Amino acid sequence: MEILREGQGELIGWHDPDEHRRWVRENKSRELKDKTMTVAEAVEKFVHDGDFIACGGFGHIRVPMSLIYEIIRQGKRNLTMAGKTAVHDIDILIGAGCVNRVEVAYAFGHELRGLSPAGRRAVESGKCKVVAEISNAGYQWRFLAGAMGLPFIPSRNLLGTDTFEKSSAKIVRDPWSGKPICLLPAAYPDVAMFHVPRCDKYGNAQIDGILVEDFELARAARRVLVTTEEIVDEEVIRSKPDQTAIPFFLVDAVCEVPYGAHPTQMPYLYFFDEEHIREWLTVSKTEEGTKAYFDRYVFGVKDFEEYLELVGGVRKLSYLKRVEQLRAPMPVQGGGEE
Amino acid sequence: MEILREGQGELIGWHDPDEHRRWVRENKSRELKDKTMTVAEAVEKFVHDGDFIACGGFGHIRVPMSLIYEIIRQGKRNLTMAGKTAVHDIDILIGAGCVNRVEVAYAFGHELRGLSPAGRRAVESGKCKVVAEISNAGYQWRFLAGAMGLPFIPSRNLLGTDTFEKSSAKIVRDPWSGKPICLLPAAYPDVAMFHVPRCDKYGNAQIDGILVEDFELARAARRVLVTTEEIVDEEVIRSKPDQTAIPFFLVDAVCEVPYGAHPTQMPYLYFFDEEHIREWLTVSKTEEGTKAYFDRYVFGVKDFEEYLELVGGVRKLSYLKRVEQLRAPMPVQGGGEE
Amino acid sequence: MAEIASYTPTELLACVAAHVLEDGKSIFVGTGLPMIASMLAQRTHAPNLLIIFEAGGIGPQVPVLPISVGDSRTFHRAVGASSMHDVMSALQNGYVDYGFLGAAAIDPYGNINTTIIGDWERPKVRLPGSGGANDIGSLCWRTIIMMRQDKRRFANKLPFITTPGYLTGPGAREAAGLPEGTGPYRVITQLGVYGFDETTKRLKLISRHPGVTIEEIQANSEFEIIIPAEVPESTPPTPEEQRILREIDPSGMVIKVR
Amino acid sequence: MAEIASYTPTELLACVAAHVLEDGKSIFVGTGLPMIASMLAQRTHAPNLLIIFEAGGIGPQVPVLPISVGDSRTFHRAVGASSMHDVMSALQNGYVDYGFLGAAAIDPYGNINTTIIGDWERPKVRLPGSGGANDIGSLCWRTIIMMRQDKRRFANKLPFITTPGYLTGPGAREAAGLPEGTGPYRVITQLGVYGFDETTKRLKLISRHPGVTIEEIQANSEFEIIIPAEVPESTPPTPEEQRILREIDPSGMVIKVR
Repeated sequence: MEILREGQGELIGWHDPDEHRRWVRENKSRELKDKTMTVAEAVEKFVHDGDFIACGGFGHIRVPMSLIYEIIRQGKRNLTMAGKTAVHDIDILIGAGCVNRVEVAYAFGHELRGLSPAGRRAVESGKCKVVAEISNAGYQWRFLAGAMGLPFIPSRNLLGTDTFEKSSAKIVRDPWSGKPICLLPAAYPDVAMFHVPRCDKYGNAQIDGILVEDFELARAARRVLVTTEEIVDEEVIRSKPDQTAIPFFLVDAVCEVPYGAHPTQMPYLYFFDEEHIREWLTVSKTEEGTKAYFDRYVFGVKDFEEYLELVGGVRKLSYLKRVEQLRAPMPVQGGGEE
Repeated sequence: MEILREGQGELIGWHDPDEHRRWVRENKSRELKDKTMTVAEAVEKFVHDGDFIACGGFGHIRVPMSLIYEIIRQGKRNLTMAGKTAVHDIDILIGAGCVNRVEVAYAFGHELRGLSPAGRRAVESGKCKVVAEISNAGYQWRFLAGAMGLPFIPSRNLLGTDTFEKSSAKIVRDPWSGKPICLLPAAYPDVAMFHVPRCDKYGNAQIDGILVEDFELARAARRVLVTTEEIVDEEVIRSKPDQTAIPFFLVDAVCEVPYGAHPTQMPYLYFFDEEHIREWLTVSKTEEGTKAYFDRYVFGVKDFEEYLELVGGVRKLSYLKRVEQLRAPMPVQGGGEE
Repeated sequence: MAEIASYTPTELLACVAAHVLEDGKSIFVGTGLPMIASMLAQRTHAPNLLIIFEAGGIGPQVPVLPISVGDSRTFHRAVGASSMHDVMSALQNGYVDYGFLGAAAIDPYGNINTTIIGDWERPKVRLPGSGGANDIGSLCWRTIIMMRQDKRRFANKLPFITTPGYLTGPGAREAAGLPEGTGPYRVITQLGVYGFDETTKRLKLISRHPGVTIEEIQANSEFEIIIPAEVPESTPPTPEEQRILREIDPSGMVIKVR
Repeated sequence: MAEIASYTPTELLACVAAHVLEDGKSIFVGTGLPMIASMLAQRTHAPNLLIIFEAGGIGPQVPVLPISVGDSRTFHRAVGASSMHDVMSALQNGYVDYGFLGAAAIDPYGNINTTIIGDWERPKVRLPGSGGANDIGSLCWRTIIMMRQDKRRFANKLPFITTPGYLTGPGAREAAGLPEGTGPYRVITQLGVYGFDETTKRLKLISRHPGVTIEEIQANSEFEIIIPAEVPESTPPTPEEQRILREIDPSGMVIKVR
């Protein structure tokens, strides 16, 4: 199997599988123990300057925003982030100066809502560096390889494009068909963060609806932080074990954070807060506006509950619940297309 | 990436992914149409002499027995079967002379219940040929590669053993770590058969509890036959879409067969019929006994309902339900270990 | 020409795109116009169009226009709510007939750039990158591209090929290892509908929108577009289609209210 | 020696195997004795032993002894009911500390045969093959093998290596590409408990069961077993352990009733 071509992007988050196995053996507890802690404790304990981080969910869906705000609050620096259709999270982490390196499948855009002023400004000014390109499926499969404890996984995308040239993938000849095939290197993030509807105190987390790439990401990451709408009794999990997306032995911290995905969407529970997202997209057009945003919503509040009050409290959250459950009309927002 | 070693087992069920894609494009309908039919029709239409077949479930769990009996009834011949912890199904299909080639991860044994007289006799006499060896994870990952439309997938098992030597895998040097790694060729079975608790008439099939390798197998196979405890309204599926393990566009036939896994276990619904399994393991010690078994339970009945009456009818089925639901003690059976 | 005033350019695009889709096929869609075109097709000539979203939604009954391809609307009353791995694997395995893409710029072979303007190391404008576009453009059978056309966007050479079209021409996709028989099928702009020439794999005009001239079409492209002798006009929206579009997007999020 | 009559050989095996397991570790188990030993460990010194089944059951509260590793009892009140792909991936990724295996025959390096007796093409006896054994023996950190010992089963050379032990000796697993730091840890038979010599990776006696002599142990092996100067006796079952065993296997399916 000869190597036909090698992408020139930086290889992010790869480990020799033997080295990763050793890390898992020494650092991941198989014990059913209470892992509940505050968001502040979780970030302090498990997120370090220079880490390679990734969030569960997709775009503006099921994003663990309380952890994102806490990373900003604690002033973490030089983070590399997976741009795996990372949208709101990556935009504000770049805007806050926490993330300065990104491997991009999709970033710097807010889908229908338009491009990200903060993220783009940072990349175009050189403050944030794109270290490699990839696609959504490509990133997903990099995590799958990590979840499987493999050095790489084959795929039939990227071939023939500059996305491949700036990726960390390689092209080889498939020994069976004789055709060129792409090999994607595994990605093992240092920290993966998720927001879920329910989780027990041990970290058995369940997700309703689409999993996006959370199943694979949680299994590939070294540290897994879970925020949950509610901490449920172990009994709830054990009565429906096939709904568990992330079992406890993968999880390092469990934090109860109702509405923890705000302003992003929590399927079945609450809708995007379009008003708040629009506010961010508007104020982040300038450095001053960006700074003022963080002063108000991150540094100006002591925790996520105070933030929720600030963005509209019970009235706003009840409204978002009604919209999500199709009991109130969807708000209008900006045009454009992906 | 140099090839270090090649297994000498026969390559079963592999297709060039481009050839398989073409087959999918031309033969798999994306239309939401009624696919209900009888088991007899499903087998007649979709199982052909010489096919490479595989069953969902595991060992004696969730095995689509009504389809297995029908394959025997219709006298299909020269089938190759995936021995993916295939136990009761493969044993009786070999005993009936339908299957004469097997790629073995686990076969010819009934776990705790002991070895398979019929299967072993056929292999030891040369009537049935083992064409390749593999392991459970290995087979599972061959299906995963098929489900992903890939020619192969890497793995770190098989290495260094005769199981590899008699497999169809290859060993190459991983271009990242420089270490030897196994490449498992994809497996695309001609027919995969499943028994599920609920499915709509279009083929949207849901499974409760462990999926074993059904998710990957259904996506790798060319033809998918589903028998179901009940055909439910589309509404039932759409109200819980994250429980769908096999979406309709993968499925070619839907057959309503209550108790369709008998004498194997249907999780949450009914237990193994140990009495019937023991009968088979006893009578299949001789060719005559084997023949008499099929005369009685397959050729002697007109359909699966008549078979159910013959094995004990309502009383037996109610008992198996009570055992499964832990309302009656488990029957004792033979010793030994896996 | 009195007809022109009776529909907006976006309505026209949505309808033209819907007309391309066949019944009983599967499609990977993004948000915005592609989503609207697919929903329109479902409610008119293609009730059995299977819509799949890259984040895992399969065959939903979409109640209102989703804002994101991962939005809970994309798996509302779906037949499956799965994962990106599952649907991307289905795509790679040949189960997806059509894929809709947007583009910042395109070249004569249908290659697409959505990554940068300027230099990759220090871009003048940083765009979002591939997202699922490279996957869709690589792996679905037929790619449909919807974009704005002008001389800068229909470019001889792209600064970055994010998503493969026919690459350098006939046979190039297969030589690169991309699945056989795939590639861009249609490009739909505010001026017309394009396909690709069988022999050269270069962009070729199929229809021009009502009121658009061949000269306008060529003037809004840096490269030469193949123009057949006979070029029909695109079929304009019917009042019924316009009514359905208002139903699909009542707030005018994409189909701007006139 | 009056003690000998107070427990059966199977009870002894179950207890000896349970003693090997540590609390707070994870284990891949099969049916039969391995399952019983793991449940016994959970109910005695290792309440936090995480049991995983190869068909997808994770951390169940097993109500009665499962008959199969895919049996619904293996995911009864489990924390996860997943898939073979999921748990085999966890195994490959280093999450599984122990794995229990049976064996028809073993060689001095702990390699295992469960495939054939005789010739592969036309075997004298066809055994079930690897099942999950090759995966467990390749990928878990420490393999524990439970088997019957006699001169034919403790063989110099196997007709077929189904599952890797230390292959040809020190460094051979790593050279073959198997995960570093893995391999057989204990072999438990009706006569004693064995480990592997650090330097040679050959079978070495750790303890002999009560009443068993060194001579018996060596006489029941074709190859030479490394015998240290001091060999303690295995700890016999306590009445409490015997009581729990009867609770776990009330019908005597595996722990035959005396």
